[in-house]
Order: sequence, then structure tokens, then C-alpha cells
Amino acid sequence: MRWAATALLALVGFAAALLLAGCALAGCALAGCAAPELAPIRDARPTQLQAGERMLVEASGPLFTVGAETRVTFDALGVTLPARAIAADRVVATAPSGAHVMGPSTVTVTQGEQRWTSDARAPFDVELCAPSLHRLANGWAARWPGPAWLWWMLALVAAAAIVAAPLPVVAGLIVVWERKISGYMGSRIGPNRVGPNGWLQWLADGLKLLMKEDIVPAEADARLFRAAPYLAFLGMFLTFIVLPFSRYAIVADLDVGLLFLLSVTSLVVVSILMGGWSSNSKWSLLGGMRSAAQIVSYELPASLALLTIATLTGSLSTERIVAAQGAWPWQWNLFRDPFTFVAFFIWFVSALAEGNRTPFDLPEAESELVAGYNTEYSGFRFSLFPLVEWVNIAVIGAVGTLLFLGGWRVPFVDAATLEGHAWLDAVGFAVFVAKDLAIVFVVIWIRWTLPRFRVDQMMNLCWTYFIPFAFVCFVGELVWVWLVPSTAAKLAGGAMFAIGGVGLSAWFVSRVRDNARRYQDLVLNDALGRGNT
Amino acid sequence: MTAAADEVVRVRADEWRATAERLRAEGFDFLQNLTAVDWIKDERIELVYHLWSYARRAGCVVKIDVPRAQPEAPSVASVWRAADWYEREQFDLLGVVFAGHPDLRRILMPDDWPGHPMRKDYVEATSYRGMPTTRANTLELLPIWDKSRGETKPDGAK
Amino acid sequence: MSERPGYFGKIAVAARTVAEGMAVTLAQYFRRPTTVQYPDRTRVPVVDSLPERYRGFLEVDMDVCTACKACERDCPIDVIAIDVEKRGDGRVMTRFDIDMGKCMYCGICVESCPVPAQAPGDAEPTKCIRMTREFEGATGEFSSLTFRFVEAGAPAPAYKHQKGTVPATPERGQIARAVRQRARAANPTAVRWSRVHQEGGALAELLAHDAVRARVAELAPGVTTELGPGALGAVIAGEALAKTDCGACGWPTCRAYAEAIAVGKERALHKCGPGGAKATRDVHLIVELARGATPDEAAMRAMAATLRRHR
Amino acid sequence: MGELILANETTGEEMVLNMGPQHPSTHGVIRFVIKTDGEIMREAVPDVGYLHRAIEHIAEKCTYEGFMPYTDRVDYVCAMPANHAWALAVEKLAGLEVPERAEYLRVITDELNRISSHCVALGAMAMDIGAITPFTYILREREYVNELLEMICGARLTYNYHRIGGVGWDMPAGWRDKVLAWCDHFAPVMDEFDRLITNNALFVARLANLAVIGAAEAIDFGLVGPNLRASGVDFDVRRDVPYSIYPKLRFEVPVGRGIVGTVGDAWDRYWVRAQEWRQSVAMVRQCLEQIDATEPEFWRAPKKLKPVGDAMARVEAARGDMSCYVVGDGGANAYRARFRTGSFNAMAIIREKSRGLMVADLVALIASLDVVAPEIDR
Repeated sequence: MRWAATALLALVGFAAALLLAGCALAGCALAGCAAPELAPIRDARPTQLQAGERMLVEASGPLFTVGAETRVTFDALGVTLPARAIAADRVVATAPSGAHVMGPSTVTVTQGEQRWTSDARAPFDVELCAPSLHRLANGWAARWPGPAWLWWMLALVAAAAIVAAPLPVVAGLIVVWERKISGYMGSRIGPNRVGPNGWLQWLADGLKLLMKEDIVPAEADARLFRAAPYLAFLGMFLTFIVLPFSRYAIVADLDVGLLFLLSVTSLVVVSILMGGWSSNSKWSLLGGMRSAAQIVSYELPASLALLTIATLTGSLSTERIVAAQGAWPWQWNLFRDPFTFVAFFIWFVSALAEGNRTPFDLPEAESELVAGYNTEYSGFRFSLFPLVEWVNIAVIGAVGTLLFLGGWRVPFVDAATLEGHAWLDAVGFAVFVAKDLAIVFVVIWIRWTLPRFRVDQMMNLCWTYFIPFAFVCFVGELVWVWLVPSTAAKLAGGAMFAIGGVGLSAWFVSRVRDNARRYQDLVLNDALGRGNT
Repeated sequence: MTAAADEVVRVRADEWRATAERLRAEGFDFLQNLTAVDWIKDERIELVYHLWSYARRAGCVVKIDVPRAQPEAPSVASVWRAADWYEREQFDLLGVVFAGHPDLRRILMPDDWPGHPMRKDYVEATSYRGMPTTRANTLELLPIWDKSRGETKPDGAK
Repeated sequence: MSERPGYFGKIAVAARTVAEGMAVTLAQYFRRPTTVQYPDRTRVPVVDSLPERYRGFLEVDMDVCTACKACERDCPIDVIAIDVEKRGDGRVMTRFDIDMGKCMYCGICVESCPVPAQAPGDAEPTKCIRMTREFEGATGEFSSLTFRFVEAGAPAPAYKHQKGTVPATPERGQIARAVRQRARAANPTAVRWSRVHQEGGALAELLAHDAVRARVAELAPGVTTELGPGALGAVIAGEALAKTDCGACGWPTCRAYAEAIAVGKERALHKCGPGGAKATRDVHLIVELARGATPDEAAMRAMAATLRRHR
Repeated sequence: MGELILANETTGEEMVLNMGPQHPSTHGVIRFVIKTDGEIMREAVPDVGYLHRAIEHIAEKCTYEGFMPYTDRVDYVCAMPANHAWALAVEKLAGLEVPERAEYLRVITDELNRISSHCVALGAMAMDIGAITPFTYILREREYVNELLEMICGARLTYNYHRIGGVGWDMPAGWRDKVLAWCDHFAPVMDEFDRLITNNALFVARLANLAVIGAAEAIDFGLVGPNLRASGVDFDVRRDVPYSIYPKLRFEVPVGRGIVGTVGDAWDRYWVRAQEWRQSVAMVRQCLEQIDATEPEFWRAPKKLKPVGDAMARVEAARGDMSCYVVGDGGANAYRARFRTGSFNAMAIIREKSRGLMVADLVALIASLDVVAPEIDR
């Protein structure tokens, strides 16, 4: 009973922490909402101006009259630039000669005798993150003393906390789900004792690993050894910034979303290599080397597949990619045209390779390298590596959903109705999570079916099969977007959905039913009762 | 029930290598088994080679006697590759030295194990490198514990 | 598949076989799992679900045992020990032990037993010594796996078996369960263990301060710092050890062990098996007193050492 | 092995890896000293003897009947043929006759045990290549076989069922129908296993053309059983050196054909076993049909066994020709007993075949040869 008591205590503690964080943030958000109305000039970018460059000044409302003669002056520097109002709330100023450097000064726009200035305490030299967070930080900066950047930092940390808090829980739930799926696929049951039907097993494992001794091998390179897991966690955590879970639930809609995504996942490679090398064991070294070769070489086909989608949508921002897709399956990128259909499979398999998932789990191949790079780890430091791996599966699901399966788009709901009814956003979030979990199920399902590649076969597959096909898809996509008119594209989308989607899955369901029909269950000694009696 | 008793060939130790090559040429390409039997009473170790020919589906048994004090026989590892490990095992267990063997080392026992275990006059050491190789037999210890616990009978039963 | 697939052929084969494999695993996903949730969620206790010929723990029905020692003779690894004595006109078994920890459950003893027996609820007749369906015997101490079918004080008379009759015996498993319970309770270490945890147990009583002080008072006059190793050895052997010369400590006799302690060759002072906690405590007391420690100091150190060794 | 490592002292690029004796995929307590250059192995030197229990030495201490339980421990994955070998050898030595019904029961239990041994072999091979689910499927099927054998002789692994002169027990009531029901159940499972793993492209890619062993080389190294037949040698002790009632049964002997790679590669060794257990199921069915015609006597126990002379009996176990050479000098104990097992020679060839392979291939090679530690060290 002692053990169950500690688990209960930990659960209550965790829930309380979450609740506390939630209340604190809700309090701040409420305080933030009552911020004073915004300064007329909202934003002026870019901040450093060279000769001939143009600067965009945005107002917080439709203030300017197009065509009127306008001038933009930097009050602190005393410089005035001729400008042109291109829209009711936008003015473009051009720097005639010499390099103008804009420091932290306010900007005033004068048209005729009207003058509008920007708010001194709201530095807008960087487009921070989602507008709601942006306004929240502004509100704090306006109401309380202290430099504006401090409140920006606080807002960022709060956003990070919101995103990081559920990560261990998400990873834990996926671990338990995987163990249950692998159970039923291996004619076993999987965890069913801790918590309701086994769903609290992750908490028990987490606690156990917390209590286990954290050993650093004697001749290990101690600093690298200790730093490796945290680097991997950082790499995995950063990817959550650009993932659009729903219309509003996105931390920062970076214009270079996909690029950021790809570059951040390579941090995991560095950490695995550090872990493998610093454990000072030959087996770990082999594991580390294998994973470096694997992830680096599969980065290429993965990024090419992403580029195919980027060319289709015309932008790298995850927000726009989701916006460009419709809600119905035939409007998804997956069935948009044959090239994206192939690109999906290339991306999916490369993502498996980058996540060290079977059939590419060479770095921690049980039968050869015992546990590969994380053989020497134990205790809490060890628990970070599996946590990163299972969060990575969730990220694979999320990226797959937003790129190929139409992200959070809900049928019958377009952008306008979404503005009006905010609760529809939650439905979008649910749709996103459902598609994400579908991909996660496939990832887990593959692990419990396929054997493992050998190192040279894995490399050969990448360089002779995946990269050529990825290039073909990329170039094909360029030609497709350039040549095929939009009506024909829609028809192709429908056809692709019919053949690829419905046709393939119908064949597959018939194979599954055939397997189920042939197997005759046998019971020799049913006195004990099988399965979940 | 089984095939006709295979014909037994007795060979002297020094001419064994030539006989082996002749038998190999005749078609006995499979060295099925090599056993060394320690006849301690008449001071000899008998090497029994079982050969088999896949082509003729027939077997042949070769028996060689070597003196027990200093057992020495020519190695046939060059004729049949299977003999390599067989001879190492018989060397390990009965101390039969096979001249010309590529790598005559112990195969089953640890390298520095004293004596050859399958010899009839082998006495097992009670410990190896300080580790006891025998375990107290509970059946013998129990009477002693009964006597010594005589006075503190369990649950007070005097 | 006889011809080798080309570049695109390989892709097609790979896709098809991977899909086939995944179809199999998904089909299995919806079937009933075969796990039996032993030990707590089974419909019937596992022992009842085992087939009749299951070879679990041995049991001997002492009422029909003719003390012919056939089983002891035929057992390949001699795990059966029977002591027979003559009592008046008949023969009596004072000891019938089977070391189930060493037994390999081969059933040769059952085949060699001459006395047939019919247990209720069994389709096939069995013997006086037979295997039951009991198998749960996990214990902390190896010696508690020795089943003792003859009680300490009640020797069993040998049964006279008339040829051709099949005596009745109780249901298979009852005797085994009872004997296993007794074995767990009565084995030396279980006694030590239960003692330490029971109020007023022997070990606890041994280590109670006043008992130690009384013992120190007994030993103190005989033990002085001027004692030579020989004399000290004699005191240790005489006062502390169990004097059984059983060799459990690795020394041939108690005197040799005591001499070795006195001379300092033997560092470990707790190796007297039969003596147990009492011997360890007394040896420590004598050695500490011989080194000139005050009675209280010697008592404390001896208690600490004994507690550490016999926890 | 100490001086061996010193001899392999690394100079520059190569490193010495110590795989075993406690390693997930060495199928028991075996150790390999691997000299590798990164992934490619120069050589993998096996070091055996960790599981040596001196079974042949014990045979000299036990009576002929008392030694039978020890033969289970020679190869605990496939114990019945070992019982059979010892029973046959002593019967041949002492010239005993065995009732026909006992021979049928022996063959039925041998073939059932061969199927459960192949279950372990094929399942472990799939798991060493990385597919974990086939192993759990096949262990579920093996559980049925264990239950059947438990009903007839009371034990699941170390059966001690055969006796000198017959078998320990006759079939319990209703056992025959349960075995037939199991045979009907097992047929589709074998096909499902082929669909799941045998023809899987990754599995084939990992095993095709891996460690190809030619026919002459296999014979020279003394390989037997499935390893030998995979190299194209059409030899099976049950058919070519007939014993027991195998002449009365109709069965084919699968021989490697190099379907996906060349003849004698690792996939062929897998494929031969995957065909062999189909033949075993067919044989069990034939035996169960023919056994009713025999009279109910199943054991003619010899009175006092004090044979003189020597005898060799060959039995086709799951890992090939397990033969037992026993010498009797008139005493109640065997004067000398020698068990020749398949894994011993299979392990000898690994050093030769491992040159130039990758570490992952060594694991696949060991699994394909179906080497089991107790058989090597005895």
C-alpha cells in the first residue's frame, strides 16, 4: 500500500502544480486584458535602414488617407523620410541617401496637419509571437513599472511553461498507449494494473526513474554525459513553438516555420552523439555513430518532401500551409496531386528514421547494441531520452497532420465563422489531435510489425531510393503548380483521393478481414480464463 | 532396427593420418563423432572415430589405442575441419594431445583448470581460485541443526 | 518470386509484403489476448487447472510407506533421506526428508515405489510417494525447501503391504501443503528471522542489555589481556562455540576455528553455523575483552556485530 | 581467453568488442570476442564452456535409468529427441525390444517437441532481426505444445518421458483429439507466420546471401540437420538412417533451394525450418491415425541392466543429428557416454563465417544456425 500512497501523493502534487500555474496565468491574462487602448502607430519594421531600403509602418486602425502627402519622422534621431500611404493603416517610407539606423525611438507619421505617434514603452523591433501574447505583454508593460523587455521575457516564459507542462504527460500517455497496442498486437494485454485500466503506468514509471540512482560511469566524460539528455529535450521542446494546434493555439507563427522545424530537430542528433561518445563504452559509441549517420542522411529526403508542400502552398509558415488546405479529405495536401502523395510517404518514413523508430531503431537495437547510446544512463537522466523519443512521435503526428492532412480545418467551418464563434476553435483542436493520434497509431503499429534495417541497407535506401524520388516530387510539384490550372488541380485531387485513399484502404481492409477469417482460436485449458477477465 | 553394425577398423596411432586421408578419399567425408574412452584398468585410452559417407549412405568406426600415461595421437583437423573442435574437447576432458592441431587449447573448462575431468582417476578440487565448487548438502546439515537446536525447539515444542 | 525484382520491382515487393505484415498484426489486434493473469485474476486457483499427471512437489503418505528405501536408492541425485530404526518388533522411520530444492522433479522415485495407492478424484492410480500439482514454493531460505514428512517427536511405523491390495490415501496435495507449511515455519533461518521480529524472540532476548551484561560478567574473570593465543583459543572454543565440529565454519574442528580467531588468522567471527547468533555474540565479547575493552564497550560492540550479522 | 585478447591487441583503427557471455542475442551463455573496424568485423572468436555441466561425466555416476532426466538437460529446448537417443543407444547396447505403441508415442512426442523447438528458433531469429511481434505469436503457439506435452508426461520442458524399453506413460484419455484439434489450429498459423515475416522484404534483405555455406564446406565442418539441408545436402537421419517407426511414415525432407538468395544462405536455413514443421505436423497426424492398430503395451521395463560393449544411436533432433555413443563394461552405470550435438559444430563454423560480416549480421548468423548453449557445452 505504501507504494500506491506515494503515487497518489505525486498525482495530487502534479495536479495542484498545474492548477496553480493555470490560475496564475488566468490572473495575469485578466489583468492584461484591461490594457489601455493601443497607441495609434502599432509597428514599424525593419528597424535598421540602409540607403534605398523601404520601411513599413503599421497603424492600429484605418487612420491614413491613401494618396495624401505623408512624412515619417524619427523623433529621437530627428530624421524625416518622405513616405506614401499604401493602405488605410499602412505607410511605406523610403530612405533617400546615407545609412539611417533606427534606435529605440518613437515614430510619428504626419499627413497634412494630423500627426500620429507610437507608444514609447512598446518596442516593436521584433515580431514576437501570436498577436494575443503580443497584446498581453504590451498590457503588462503598460500597467506595471519596469522595462518592457522584462515583461516580454515573462510572457515568453509563461508561453513556454504552458507548452512544456504537458510534454511529460503527453509522452507518458503515448508510452502507455504504445505498450497497450503492442500488447494487443502481440496477443498480450499490456499494462492494466496502475490506475484506471493501466493508464497511470507512465506516472509509476516516471516516479520509479526519479527514485532510481543516477550513475555516471567512472571514465565517462562527465560534463558531456550530463548535458546530453537536456539538449535532446531542448531540441524536442522547441519544435512545439511552430505547431498550429488550432486557429489561435499557436505559440509563434514564424514565417520560416518549416525551416525552423527542420533545424531544431537536428539538436537531437547532437545530443545522441554526445550521449553515445561520453558513455565511454564501445556499444554506446556504435549506437551514437549509427544514429548520427541515420538522422543526418534522412534529413535530406525529409526536407525535400517538406519543400514540395512549401512550393504547393507558396509559404513556409505553418499557419498558411494549414490555411491553404480545405477541410474535406480531397482538399488535403495529401491527395492534392500525385507528387504530394508520394512526398507524404517519403516524409513519413524519413521522419521514422529521424525519430529512431523501427524499422530504423538501429541506434538502440536491443539485439545488437543492448540499448545503444543510452545503455549507461540510469535514473532521471535516462528518463529524458525515452521522453524525447515519444514526444518525437507526437511531433511526427503533428507535422504530418498540419502538412498533409489539413491540420485543424473543420468541415463546413471557414475562417469567417471561426472569427465569430471562438468555441469552434476547440473543435479544430480536437480534429487536429485526432489526426495526430491516427498517425501516432500507424507509427506504433509499424514498430510492432517490421524487423530492423542493417546500417548499410538503411544508408543505401536513403541515398538510392528516397533522395531521387524526393527530387522527382519536388521538381514535379514545381511543374504541377506552374502548369496545371486550378480547376484541373481540383479534379486531380478528387481522383487521387478516390484511387489512393479509398482504393488502397479498401484493399487493406479486405486483407485484414481475410487474416481474421482464417485464424481459428483454440482453447485447451480455459479453466484459468484468458485476457481481461 | 538401425543400419547393419558399421565395420570397425583398428588402426595404430602413427599410421592414422594416412588411413584418414585414404578413408576421406573413399568417400567418408563426414567425421560424425570422436570419443575418447579411458580404459584405466588396462592403461589405455581408446579414441573412437565415427565416420559417415553421404554418397554411399554407409558408416565406419575407427578405433585407436594410445597409452594412458602419455596419450598422443596425430591430429586429423587438416582432413576434416570438424575434427578441430572435437580434438580440442577430448584434449580438454581426457588430456589426449593431438600432434599437429592448429590451436590445441581447452574448450570447455577454464584455461587454468587443474587436471582432465573425464579421466577415471580424476578427483575434483573443492574450490577454483578461492570460489567453492561444492555446496552444503541440506540433508546432511539438518540433523546437525536439529541437535544444536535441541534446546530452543521451534514454537516451544520441547 | 523466382526472378530477382529490379529497382521498381523491389519497391513494389517491399510495399506489398510490408502491407501484408501490417494486415496480420492489425488482425491480431482485434483477437482475444492469451495472457492469463496469474496469480490473482484467474477464474480458478492455478493448481486446480493443471493436468492430472503434472509433476509438482513430492508428497509421501506415511501411513502406507513400507520404509523399503526403493525411492532413496533410485533417486539419481539422492535428495531423499530416510532413517529407519528397530522399535520392539516392527521397524520405525524416525526421519523421511526430501530436499525439494535440489530435486529435479523427474518422477523416477514414484516409478520405483512398490506400494500402489488410489487417491480420490484421480483417474489413474498413483503410489505411496507421488507428485502433486503443488508448485508454489518460493521461500527466502534454501533449507526451508526440505520437506520433512516425519514430525520431530513422532516416528512413523512401517506399513505392512499385502500384495494386490490398493490402499486408499488422502487427496493428492493435502499432505504436500501441510508439510510445506511446516517446513517454512520450522527451518533454522525462518526461526531466526521470526525471532528477530517477534517480541521477546531469542535473538532479541540475546541482545537485551541485561542478558549481555550477565554474560559479560560470566566471561570477564576468565578473559584477561595477558592470555596467550592458545589459552584464549581454549576459552573461545569452550565458552562460545557450539562444540559440534560440524565444519560449517570451514575449519575442521571448533578448536581450530577458535585458535585461528585467537591468533588473528580468521577475521570473520560469525561463521559458527550451529551456534548462530549466540556464538557470534560470545566470540565478539571474548575477543573484545581480550583486547582490553571495558565490559560496557565490549557489550556494545558485540551487540552491534551480532545485529549486523544476524539481521 | 586472456592471452587471446592480448594477441588481438588493437593497433590503430580496430577495436575489440566483448559480446557476451551475458548478451540478449547469444542464445544462452556464449561469448564472442569480436575484432571490428567500426561496423565491419575482422573476426568473431567464440568462447564456449560457460554452461558446461559435465553431463557425460554424470552419466558415469548414474545408473542407465537414472541418467534419463539428465538427457533432458542436454538440449532443454528440444529434450524429447535427447531422451530418445539415450533410450535407443542403451536398447541397442543391451539388445532390448520396444513395443510398437511405445515407438509411436516416442515419434509423436519427438515431432511435437521439434515443432516447439522450431517455434523458439524461428521466433528468436525474427526477434534478433528486430521484429518482436512474431516472437510473441510463436510463443503463444509453443504454449499449446507445452500444454499437450504436460498432459502426457507432466512436465513442460524437461520431460523425462522416454524410458529404456518404452515410454513412461500411455496417452491420457482425450489427448488424441486435443492434439488433432491443435494440428487443425496450427496450419493457418504457419501460413500467417509466413505472411508476417518469412516473405517480408526487410527480413529477406537482412538474410538473403548472408554467410553462405556451401554443401562441401557444411559437410566438412560437420553441420547437420536444418543447417546442412539448407546448404543443399539431402540427408535426414529419420529417412536415411531409419530408426523407430519412421519408415512407416510418409514425409518429404525440405532442402535449401536459394529462393531469395543463393543456396545455403541464412534465409534458406530459416526457410528449411519453416517447411520442416509442416512435415512434423503431417507426421503427428499420421502417427495418431496409425497408433490405434497397436496393442496397448507401452513399456517393457528391463530387469537388471548390466550390458557390455558399445553402441551408437543416431536421432534427428531439432538441431540435427544428435547421436549418443555409450560404452558398457558390465556395471550398472554406463562406462562412458558421449553426446554428439548439432550446435557444437555450428558454433565451430561461426569463426570462419564471421569474417567480413557486420555486427548486426553476426547476430543474424547465430540465430540462423539456431545455436543453443546447453548443447554446445553439455
